[in-house]
Amino acid sequence: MAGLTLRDVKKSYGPVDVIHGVDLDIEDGEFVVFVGPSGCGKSTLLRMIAGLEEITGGDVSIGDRQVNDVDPAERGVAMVFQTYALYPHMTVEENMSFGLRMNGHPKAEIDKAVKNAADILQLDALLKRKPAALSGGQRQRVAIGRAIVRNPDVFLFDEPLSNLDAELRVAMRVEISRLHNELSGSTMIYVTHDQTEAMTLADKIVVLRGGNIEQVGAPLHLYDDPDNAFVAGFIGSPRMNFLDAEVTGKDGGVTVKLTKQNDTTITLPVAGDSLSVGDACQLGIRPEHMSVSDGAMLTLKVDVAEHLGSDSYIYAGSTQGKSLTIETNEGRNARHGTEFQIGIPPEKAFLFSADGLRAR
Amino acid sequence: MAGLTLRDVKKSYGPVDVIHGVDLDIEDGEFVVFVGPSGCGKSTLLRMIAGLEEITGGDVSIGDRQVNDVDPAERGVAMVFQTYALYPHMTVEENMSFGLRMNGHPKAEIDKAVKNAADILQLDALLKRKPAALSGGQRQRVAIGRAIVRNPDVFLFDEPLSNLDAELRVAMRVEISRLHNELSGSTMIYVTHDQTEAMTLADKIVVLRGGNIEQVGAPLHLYDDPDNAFVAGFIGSPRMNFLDAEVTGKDGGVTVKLTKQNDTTITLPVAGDSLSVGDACQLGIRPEHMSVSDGAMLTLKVDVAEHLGSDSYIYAGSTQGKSLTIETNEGRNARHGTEFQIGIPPEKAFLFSADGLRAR
Amino acid sequence: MFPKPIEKSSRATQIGYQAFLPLVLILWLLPLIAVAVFSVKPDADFTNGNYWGLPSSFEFFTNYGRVFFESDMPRYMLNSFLITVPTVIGAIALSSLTGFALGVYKFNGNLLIFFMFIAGNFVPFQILMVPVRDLTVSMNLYDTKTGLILFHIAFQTGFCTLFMRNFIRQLPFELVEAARVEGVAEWRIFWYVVLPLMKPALAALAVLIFTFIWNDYFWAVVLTQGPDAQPVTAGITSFNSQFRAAYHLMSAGSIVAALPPVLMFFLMQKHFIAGLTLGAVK
Amino acid sequence: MATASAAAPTARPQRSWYKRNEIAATPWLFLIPGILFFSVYVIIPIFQSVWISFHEWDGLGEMTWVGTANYERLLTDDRKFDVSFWNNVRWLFLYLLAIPAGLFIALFLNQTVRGIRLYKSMFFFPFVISQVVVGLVFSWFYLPREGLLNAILTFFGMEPVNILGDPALATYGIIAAGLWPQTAYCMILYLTGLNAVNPEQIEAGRLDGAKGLKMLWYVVLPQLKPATFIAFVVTIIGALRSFDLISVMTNGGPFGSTRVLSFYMFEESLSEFGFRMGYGAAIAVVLFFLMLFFIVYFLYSMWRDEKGAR
Amino acid sequence: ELSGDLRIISDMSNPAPRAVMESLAAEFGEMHPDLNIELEIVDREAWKTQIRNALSANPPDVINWYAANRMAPYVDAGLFEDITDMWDDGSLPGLDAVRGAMTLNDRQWGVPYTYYQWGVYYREDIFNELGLSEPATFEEEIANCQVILDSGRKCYAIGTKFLWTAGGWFDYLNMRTNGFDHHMQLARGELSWTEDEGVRETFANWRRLIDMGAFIDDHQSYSWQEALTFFTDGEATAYLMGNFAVAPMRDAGLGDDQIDFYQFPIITEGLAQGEDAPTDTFHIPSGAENKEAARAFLQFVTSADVQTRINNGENLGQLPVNANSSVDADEFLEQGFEMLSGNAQGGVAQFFDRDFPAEMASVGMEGLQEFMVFPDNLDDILERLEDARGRIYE
Ligand SMILES: Nc1ncnc2c1ncn2[C@@H]1O[C@H](COP(=O)(O)OP(=O)(O)OP(=O)(O)O)[C@@H](O)[C@H]1O
Ligand SMILES: Nc1ncnc2c1ncn2[C@@H]1O[C@H](COP(=O)(O)OP(=O)(O)OP(=O)(O)O)[C@@H](O)[C@H]1O
Ligand SMILES: [Mg+2]
Ligand SMILES: [Mg+2]
Repeated sequence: MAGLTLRDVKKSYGPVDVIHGVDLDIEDGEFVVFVGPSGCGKSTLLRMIAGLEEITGGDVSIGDRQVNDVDPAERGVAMVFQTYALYPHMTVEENMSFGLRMNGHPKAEIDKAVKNAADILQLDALLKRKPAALSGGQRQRVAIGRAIVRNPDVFLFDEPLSNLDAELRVAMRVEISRLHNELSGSTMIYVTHDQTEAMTLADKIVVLRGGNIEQVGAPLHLYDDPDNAFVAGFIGSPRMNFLDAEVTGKDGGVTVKLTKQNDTTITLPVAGDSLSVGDACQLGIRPEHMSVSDGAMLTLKVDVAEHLGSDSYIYAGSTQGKSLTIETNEGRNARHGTEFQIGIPPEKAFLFSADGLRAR
Repeated sequence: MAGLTLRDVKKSYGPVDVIHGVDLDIEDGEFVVFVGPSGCGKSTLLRMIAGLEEITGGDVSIGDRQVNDVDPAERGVAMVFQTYALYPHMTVEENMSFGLRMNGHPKAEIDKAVKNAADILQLDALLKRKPAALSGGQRQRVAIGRAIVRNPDVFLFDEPLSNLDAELRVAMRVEISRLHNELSGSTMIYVTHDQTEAMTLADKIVVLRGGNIEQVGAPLHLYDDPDNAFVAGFIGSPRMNFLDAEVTGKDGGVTVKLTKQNDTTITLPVAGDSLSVGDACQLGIRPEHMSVSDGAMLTLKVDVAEHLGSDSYIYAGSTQGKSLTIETNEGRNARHGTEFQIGIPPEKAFLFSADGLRAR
Repeated sequence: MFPKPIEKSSRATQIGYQAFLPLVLILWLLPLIAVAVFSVKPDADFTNGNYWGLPSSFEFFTNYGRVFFESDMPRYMLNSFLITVPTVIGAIALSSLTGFALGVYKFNGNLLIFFMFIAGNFVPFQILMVPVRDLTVSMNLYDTKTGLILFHIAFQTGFCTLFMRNFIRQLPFELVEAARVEGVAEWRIFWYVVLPLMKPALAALAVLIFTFIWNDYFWAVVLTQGPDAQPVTAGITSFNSQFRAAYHLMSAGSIVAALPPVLMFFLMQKHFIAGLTLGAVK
Repeated sequence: MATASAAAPTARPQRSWYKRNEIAATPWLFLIPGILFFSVYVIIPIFQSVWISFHEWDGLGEMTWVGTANYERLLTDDRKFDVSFWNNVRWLFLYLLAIPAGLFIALFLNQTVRGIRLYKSMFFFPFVISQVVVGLVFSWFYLPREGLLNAILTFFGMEPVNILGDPALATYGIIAAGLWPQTAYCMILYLTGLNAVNPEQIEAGRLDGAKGLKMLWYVVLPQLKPATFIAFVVTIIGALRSFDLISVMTNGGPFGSTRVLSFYMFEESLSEFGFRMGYGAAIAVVLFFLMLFFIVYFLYSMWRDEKGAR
Repeated sequence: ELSGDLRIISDMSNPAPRAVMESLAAEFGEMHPDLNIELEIVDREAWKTQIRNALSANPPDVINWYAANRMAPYVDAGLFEDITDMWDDGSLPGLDAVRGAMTLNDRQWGVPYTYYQWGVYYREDIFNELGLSEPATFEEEIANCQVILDSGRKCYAIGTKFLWTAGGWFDYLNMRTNGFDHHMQLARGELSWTEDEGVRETFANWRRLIDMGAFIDDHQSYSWQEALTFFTDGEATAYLMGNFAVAPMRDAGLGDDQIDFYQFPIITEGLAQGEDAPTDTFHIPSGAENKEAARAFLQFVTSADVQTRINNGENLGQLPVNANSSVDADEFLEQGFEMLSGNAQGGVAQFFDRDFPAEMASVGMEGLQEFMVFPDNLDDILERLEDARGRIYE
């Protein structure tokens, strides 16, 4: 078992820089999730750690060993691919034992490792089947089993659940989480662009954008205290509402008026050192934090209301501004066209300067 | 515009019965969603309505016309396929007008119909492009446009959003809903296995299982008042928890003890005519209805806690029973292994007899 | 990618590979290169035993001139075109019909008919020789291009049907269903929906059949004789007997005969390779 | 909206028979020309050949029923047939060498250096050229004195050989010539197959520590199975169609040692000294049964695949 | 006056004969302006397998073929037109001497247009250099050969790829060893290949040459034209061939002082010498469309002056079949004519593949080729020939 260190890691494909110098420390036994929009370099980073892509610059160390030029098979990592990459011509058992067989481990040891992994993942009944005869979730489990068998220091997952349907995805998510508890001590690095997965699985989330790290932190830390508008928008579902605003006063907090919402004013309890009166800025408020009773009240008209049972999502706009999303469990009566009032509680709102940085 | 009636509709492929005799009335202008697990016959039913599959038994009528043997083209239906089925070698405009052109409609009329559809769907700018040059969402819109152009009595959608990614799916869902408002009066039948779509779009949901209708009703009606355990479990996300129980008393409601939860007893305000003391039954409670303060209290230990920001999902079990899911917005401190108490409010719980029927 | 991409190996390996490639290629094509060199040599080189050396003089025009002006080669070439082109068109037309029928419709016997085409296509064609020759003779088509064309079309239809049908199978069936829902007649579906989508397959097949037919020798010998109707493959043997032991002329003749399919291959390379895989590997 | 209502079905008068049965009738209409052609020129002739093979017939006059006499002579005392048959067997086995050879070249060329596309197509070249030309080229290559092969052999201080003149070697010499284009064919099949190999599986293999030959054997080859299958089929067919090369390179000689069944049947059926159509047909039928083995195998695998499909 | 189409298929595919044929067609066309002549020249070797096809399917009006027994399959199959009437009614003056060669079943089936002697063509210059003279007996022949071999050359060029050249050697060796009559008996299937002592003797004589290494190596890989280079290069000093070989020899640059000709030497003393003098012919297929024009054409090519012209040294370089023609003043033609008219008392044979039934010839020549390469296989070969004899003559 081992931690992992990236120091100024860079990657370019020919003239194109894809990773711009990433520094990251991962503790032994941590579950780290890389998130970010498509094309931001998550997979590339993961594959550099695995040794499947060459490292253009910087150092990758696993444990205390610098592994830049070490063969993938010898880094002590195991990877679970998005498409599982099971060998279709081998049975589940052969798939799982393939790595050990290739490296000449004794048969007894291999059998034991396979049995152990099969136990953990409840694959015993499937050992003699070929991948084609398995369901998506079972294939996923075999792919994980193949990783477990090799008893690696670091597990790497590249969007392992994105090929599963919604329900199965939830189930497998829980299973992976359980697995991390069971294999306590294994370091896991997990790539996804599904932020629910990130929130629920991670000890630590790494938010990437365009080859740079935007923020690193525990999931709820990112949710509660994002560094910038990008992270704030990316973490949390439904997505945070952003409202155009302008600073109108700075005493005892920052007072802004919402320029597209009838100039409604609201005072946020933040210092806002970076802002001066008259600056354009953005106010962020999560759909679930809008309140019928509390804070600066807006008058909106329902575009579409979706009722999911306990919760409702209401998409509503004022005459001037773009549509806001409101999540509420008291919205069952909202219908297209009705007008209503909703408040922004100042203590739940975030303020971002024009360049997207959080004003605290 | 026309309603639709199915009377004892059956379908078999050779010896295999796929649809076992379905009766269904769809009002003119209604938005009906077929849901059900994979393979339950949703697509088959839809394709029988479209005329793409033969009807083995029973009658399908559109409006007042029995259409069992009518050509697909002459049923007054239009279908939007899961894969959109756009003709890749034709521009958007040609795609939309193809059906009319082939049937010899005058050019002026065609142009008008296309223009009208393009307006509704904001496709004007794309008319000269080929499908390959469109994004997923745009293709989806063209596919719908092609349906609109034919001005059908009934629109048929077969999982039209399942090829889109999560974010786009939400957006298109809202758009389809808006479209139904705009084309007020068109009957729409929509197949999905995503229950969120079903909940948010439908006027009426038809829940299918294994070729039979389990329940028909408005979305919130199904949520609030499911007829049986299958529907209760299928509608609502996360899925309802089911607890094994046994009837212990029947006065002033039904009293049950939860056999796998330390025989905790709880009295539900239902008549329960079908149940007698001693019967095994199941108690259903939705994750979002579990309460920290209210009802029959259980002691559970956290297996996995997922924190999504405002809400948390807690998967927790007692020593005896299977794991329960609890949705709460006050669970941030739950960690693997901690014990806690949670209550089942009797007025929110459902009772199902051993054969899965709801005991009211 | 397997084997390991060379750009991930050391510089020396890369250079080694780059240098090795042309060498191997030359070895691989050695016989052809030799013929090409033969074809520009003067007669004297052969009498002097200079078979494999460089040409003592460059006789391109003399040699090829003789091929074109002192033999029937031009006629044979023309025949080949007149046989190959109609065959390509005919076989493709027939097989797009059969391919469509077999690929789109479910009916009893579909698979059976399909298998009939495949099996017929793999039959050693010698077994057809006697009856087909007879048939051709009795239709008064012996030693005519038409006789050869008709047979080629029929025989190639087997292969083309296999190819077309598999290709149509790969097209999304929803396209056909969408058109049906829109009330488009079946033959219009074929013409307006399926055929345009088959363009790549048509191109690939056209190239493939062109080479097959151009290179056919057996049937040319069985069904035709003489420069009236015989294609260039048969012509080349007769050309060669005219110039027996005149290696330079035989080479030039062979090159002329081989050129059209080679050109075709280079011009339509993409389709050609696509064709091989489409048709064969499904 | 309302204006477009003409698109909705209007009157539905009595429809024609075709209209009513459009879906059932159309495939047959589409199939008629193809089936007609194919039957007349391929299917029926197969049966005719079998019929003819029970006769003695010169192609002109009356056919005389001789029962299985042709086959009896063929299988009991016809040395030419024996030679041809065993040569066919040789062809079948040795021709299969094209498969590993093609794979080898494909692996060699499966890189992305500059100009590789051109290289690939140049390597494919021999396949495009007519067998007549290939045969000619190779017979010069083998020429006993002037041939390039012997030039090379003597260069390395070895004895020259007269491959096409030696009955023990001639068949192998022709097979080698046939292997040249066939290898190119297999190569291209494998190249496209390699293109389709799932890169993630290769990467998984790398993580699992499979390298070089092990990777090839355990991970890559299994994925190339479809390509191998097709290569196998086309190679077998090619092996049985070796007529062109033989007739160009040796004309069956020396002293008939390079005859194969197809060549022999051609000789018998259309030779100078009389059309032995019946005897020729019998040879063809034997060849057909040899091939039937593979046809059935091929159809069976197709059928297995089809079962899964729609 | 002749009209319509006249389709001719000719196998005169070597350069010189080809030119002759083309000029004949052109000339005949000029004589008959309304006649449209279509001339197809096909490969001479290929024609041997194509002829039957051509005769039975879509037959042309005139074709080339060979005299004697080689006509038999087509005559028997009714594919050749009976033109006895032309021979009888005097339409073919001057051809009486060759009528026999065209006769089968007492009828005539075509006309000859040329014939030529066979014999040993040798490099006069090299003979002179080595001090050799034309041998008259086999022993002299062998002695000469030994000298030639010692000088690093081969005695005989030969290319047996198309088999028939070996037939020439057998013809001569057998006619000289056992005589013309024996040879013809063998051809008619009256003698056994395995039992007959004479046949074995012939092969024994042949084997003496083979064992010496008299023939060039790898002859089974060459056509006769390809083997000719050995002769022109001086690597082999003699070539047993028909007179048609002279034209390509001259084309290759050999002057008349470098080539000369002698009659095949005597082996068994006292036997009258038989000679091969194959006759090439024209026939009318029985299915021809324009038989009238075809007959006219046959008359035309056999006429005395046409015969004189086409057979002269610049054209075919062979002997005219018309008695009224003159033999060109060519060293070889004169010698040949003399030999055939004065020194072939044994008889004139057509050639192995014309005297033997076609199928026997085919099996036989394959065996002869094998014998030349593997003389040790003789017993096996003879058994095969005997086998074939049993089947073919019936
Ligand atoms: N082989 C390559 N050559 C050139 N550019 C590449 C290559 N592979 C990836 N890239 C580029 O590198 C960037 C990062 O790609 P990467 O696959 O890491 O993104 P990602 O974050 O995993 O996206 P996704 O969520 O879509 O998987 C992208 O812009 C991509 O276009
Ligand atoms: N052509 C067919 N032949 C035999 N069985 C079929 C055929 N088509 C469908 N079925 C069977 O009919 C049943 C219903 O299929 P259908 O496609 O309607 O399911 P579905 O509800 O649409 O599922 P999904 O959500 O996966 O699309 C399935 O069990 C399927 O296996
Ligand atoms: Mg990725
Ligand atoms: Mg479906």
